[in-house]
Amino acid sequence: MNHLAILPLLFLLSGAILAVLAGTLNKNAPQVVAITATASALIASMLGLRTVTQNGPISYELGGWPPPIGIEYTLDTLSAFMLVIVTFIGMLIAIYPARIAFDHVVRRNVPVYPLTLLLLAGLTGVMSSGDLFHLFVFLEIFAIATYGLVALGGDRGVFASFRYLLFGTIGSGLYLLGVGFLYFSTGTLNMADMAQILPEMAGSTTILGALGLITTGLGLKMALFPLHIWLPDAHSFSPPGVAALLAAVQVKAGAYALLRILFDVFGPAYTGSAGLPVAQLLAWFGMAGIVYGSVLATRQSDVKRLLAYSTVAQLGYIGVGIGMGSRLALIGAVLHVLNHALMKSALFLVAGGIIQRTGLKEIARFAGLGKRMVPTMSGFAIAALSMVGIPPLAGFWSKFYLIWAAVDENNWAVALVIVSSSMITLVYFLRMFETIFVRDASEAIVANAKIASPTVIGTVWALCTAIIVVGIANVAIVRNFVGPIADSLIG
Amino acid sequence: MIDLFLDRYIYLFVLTLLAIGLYAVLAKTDLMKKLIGLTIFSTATFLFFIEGSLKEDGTVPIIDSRGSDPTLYVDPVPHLLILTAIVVGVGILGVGLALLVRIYRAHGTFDEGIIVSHMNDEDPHGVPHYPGGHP
Amino acid sequence: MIGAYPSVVVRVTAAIVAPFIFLFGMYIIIHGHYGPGGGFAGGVFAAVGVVLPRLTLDDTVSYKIFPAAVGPIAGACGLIIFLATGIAPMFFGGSFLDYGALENAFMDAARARYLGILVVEIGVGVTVFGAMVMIFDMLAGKEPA
Amino acid sequence: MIIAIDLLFLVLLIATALLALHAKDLITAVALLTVYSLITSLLFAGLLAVDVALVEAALGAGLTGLLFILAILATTRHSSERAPRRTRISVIAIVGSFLGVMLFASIDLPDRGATDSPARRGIATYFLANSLDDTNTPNVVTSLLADYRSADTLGETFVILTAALSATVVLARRLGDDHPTGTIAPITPAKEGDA
Repeated sequence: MNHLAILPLLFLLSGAILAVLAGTLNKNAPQVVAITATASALIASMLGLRTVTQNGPISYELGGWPPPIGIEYTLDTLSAFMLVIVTFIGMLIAIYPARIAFDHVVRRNVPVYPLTLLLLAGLTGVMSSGDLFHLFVFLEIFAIATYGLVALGGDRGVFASFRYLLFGTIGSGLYLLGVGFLYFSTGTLNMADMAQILPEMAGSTTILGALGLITTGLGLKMALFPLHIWLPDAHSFSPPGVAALLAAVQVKAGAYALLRILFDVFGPAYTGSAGLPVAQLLAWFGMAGIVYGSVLATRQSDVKRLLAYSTVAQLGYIGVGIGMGSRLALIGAVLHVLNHALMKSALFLVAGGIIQRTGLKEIARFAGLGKRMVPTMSGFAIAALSMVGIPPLAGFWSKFYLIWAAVDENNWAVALVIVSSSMITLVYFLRMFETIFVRDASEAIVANAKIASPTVIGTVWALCTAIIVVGIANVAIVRNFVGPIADSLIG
Repeated sequence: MIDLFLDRYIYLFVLTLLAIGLYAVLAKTDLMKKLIGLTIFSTATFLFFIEGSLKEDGTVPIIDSRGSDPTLYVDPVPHLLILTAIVVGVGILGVGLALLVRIYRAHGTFDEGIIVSHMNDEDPHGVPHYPGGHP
Repeated sequence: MIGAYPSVVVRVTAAIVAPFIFLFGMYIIIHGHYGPGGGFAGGVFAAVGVVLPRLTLDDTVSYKIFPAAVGPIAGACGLIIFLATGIAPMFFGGSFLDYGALENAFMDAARARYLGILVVEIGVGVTVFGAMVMIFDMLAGKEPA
Repeated sequence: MIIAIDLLFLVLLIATALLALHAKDLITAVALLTVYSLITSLLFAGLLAVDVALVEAALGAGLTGLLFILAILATTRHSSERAPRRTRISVIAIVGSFLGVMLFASIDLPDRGATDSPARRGIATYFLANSLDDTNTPNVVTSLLADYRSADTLGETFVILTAALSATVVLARRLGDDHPTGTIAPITPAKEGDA
């Protein structure tokens, strides 16, 4: 019995409880607990990733009951890979100063760190679960934690959170109905077990209906293009640390669950040409999302809102990758999950650093910041260039694989959309570069800005180092981790 | 046709309730009414599961003196799933109500249209963040 | 409505009934093995036993019996009970939550599972109780100081 | 299961749902919603799901109503619902397509009452046959809840704690927050003519 499949989750859950209790004693103790818990979870998931790549997937029987009866946790390369991303970003957010991460003066009984840990634990549970209903429970844990954290962003944040609550709950309701149809048709809830039963029932309208409901429900969680309505408000009005967490890892949990269920549970008998054209729809919606998000991002004046619309576009890339479904496309999609997590959290943390020293959010007023806050803004430059897709950086590679996959399939529309979206991204970041680095400071608050605090610079540069390393070591990452993930998804 | 209705009549009622709840969440302008609609929607989901757990000649899934023959009892698995879902639903409701209290403190109304126009008025850039206030 | 209720009949009745509701909640938590019930329903009943005095009696009385700060602590303690029960078997060669691995000379696996279920139900009941009182206190505007 | 009583309950469910959504006075709406949950709980009991019926009665009908009323006391009891300026075609389309999917899915839905349906032959048989031997627990729902699928229950318990913490974060007094908390207004009588 290899406990590595469950250790990250256990560290985060126990950390959340300890943080609640620590919060009643001392106002700074919860952050210490959070850093310790996320760091332990990061170490455990890295060990898990190493074990899995060497010895193959781990199947963990909770309660000692063999899979179809009990709940199974499966740690394979994909979930271990995602766990490393989640816990790494989570640890950086825990280190980031609470005052800006949560836009909140730390008080004893306002449990932001327990909620952050529960959010991370929910994501971890979604990514390790091998059971359809168990996945639903963890979807709800991270969703409810998100509603609370988004509401930290003042009155607008509260309203955005309420809307998100309505959409999120409808989404999980649809998912639950889909799971119900699957259970009543197959008599099991275990993913692997169901994957063996489902191909025999190809053509059943109940299964197709369940597929539609589950895809829509998870699409709402992942904010795939037509279902993204809640995302821009929730991400731009929440405090910087929360926004980084949401954009980097929270929406990815929906993407992960979709990937897992479409490929590992339903399989080609349903998603292929014979069944529901879910894959084609995902690709088309993904493309529409890329165009929509990129265009709207250019029209934003608020930096966090720009980043939120850019997230809509980046999720479109992942949707396109899942939709095309070839080996290269899946490599692109999974790689993009990693890259986007690093780049977008770096950008949000930079935005937090700017807010820490100047309180500014409108891009037009950033003039001259590049000369005042050199370490932070150089980190911004690296993350932004990676977003555009400048070669040695991480962001280049996922786009490269997606375009390669598109050309491989003669799907020129996808290639065209990705290239043009990168051009638009280049335009709006160049405009920001011009404001930040070229112009002189026009406002006193900028001219007097000090460099950001050490933890801000440290976390931003940790992410930028990761962006550079992932970019340079890309071949090794694809060969060792992402390639095997795509192979196992295709089957 | 009548047979089909007799077999599936609870399902049809559940569908009606789901539709009522979904319509209320999307179309009502009062936020409290949206939350009530959400409760109706999720309760209807529970009914769908429990309706499916019923079995001819089955009884309550508490093993009694008649022994452990599975055909004697109704399906307990949907019961467990719905127990979980009910608790989750109440949790979401608690958070939703807390959010509503905060919204009311800030805006003095539950009317979505008025709240949206408040927010657009406050916006320094004049960019409407909530076009049309839908849904 | 919140705080002392004008009618003395209501106040006295609530004060008399509330402890019994609390007791009934505990009974339901423990009785889950043999009949309908268990941690969730029982925890809610116990919470109602605390909430009823808050609705009808004076705040100084109801919050003295059960301070608002106890909510989060009860919520966390219940989960500690649950997690500890789950983690303990991992030291005896079982997997997480595998109470059957706790069997020893004094009890067989089924007995260990029976007791495990009982402890877990108690943990669930305590957490549900604490969380419900917390949500009530927040909505009633009585946050723990 | 007596079909006539079932039908009566189901019709009542739809009536209370519609009335709860229509009522101008929010306290009335919440009272109707509680009736709705209570009828659901009775239906659960009629469908032999006693554990679910108990929890639905305690949580759905009891606590939900209490929380709604608390929130209404802290805010307003008058619904601000306006007649929509126009029927939104998009909403009709969404609800319609949802109904379409649900009806489409029900075409091949196995007859769930029958003894040979897939759910009958699935994992449920194991639990019913072995619960007493494995765990000494006659109530199969309890042994499922706290043993076979105890990880679900662990998650669910964390959900409820998460919800309580989220509500705390939402409502806690924050520095720089001008709005005082804990302002619970006394109940004002509903205006004449309100539903």
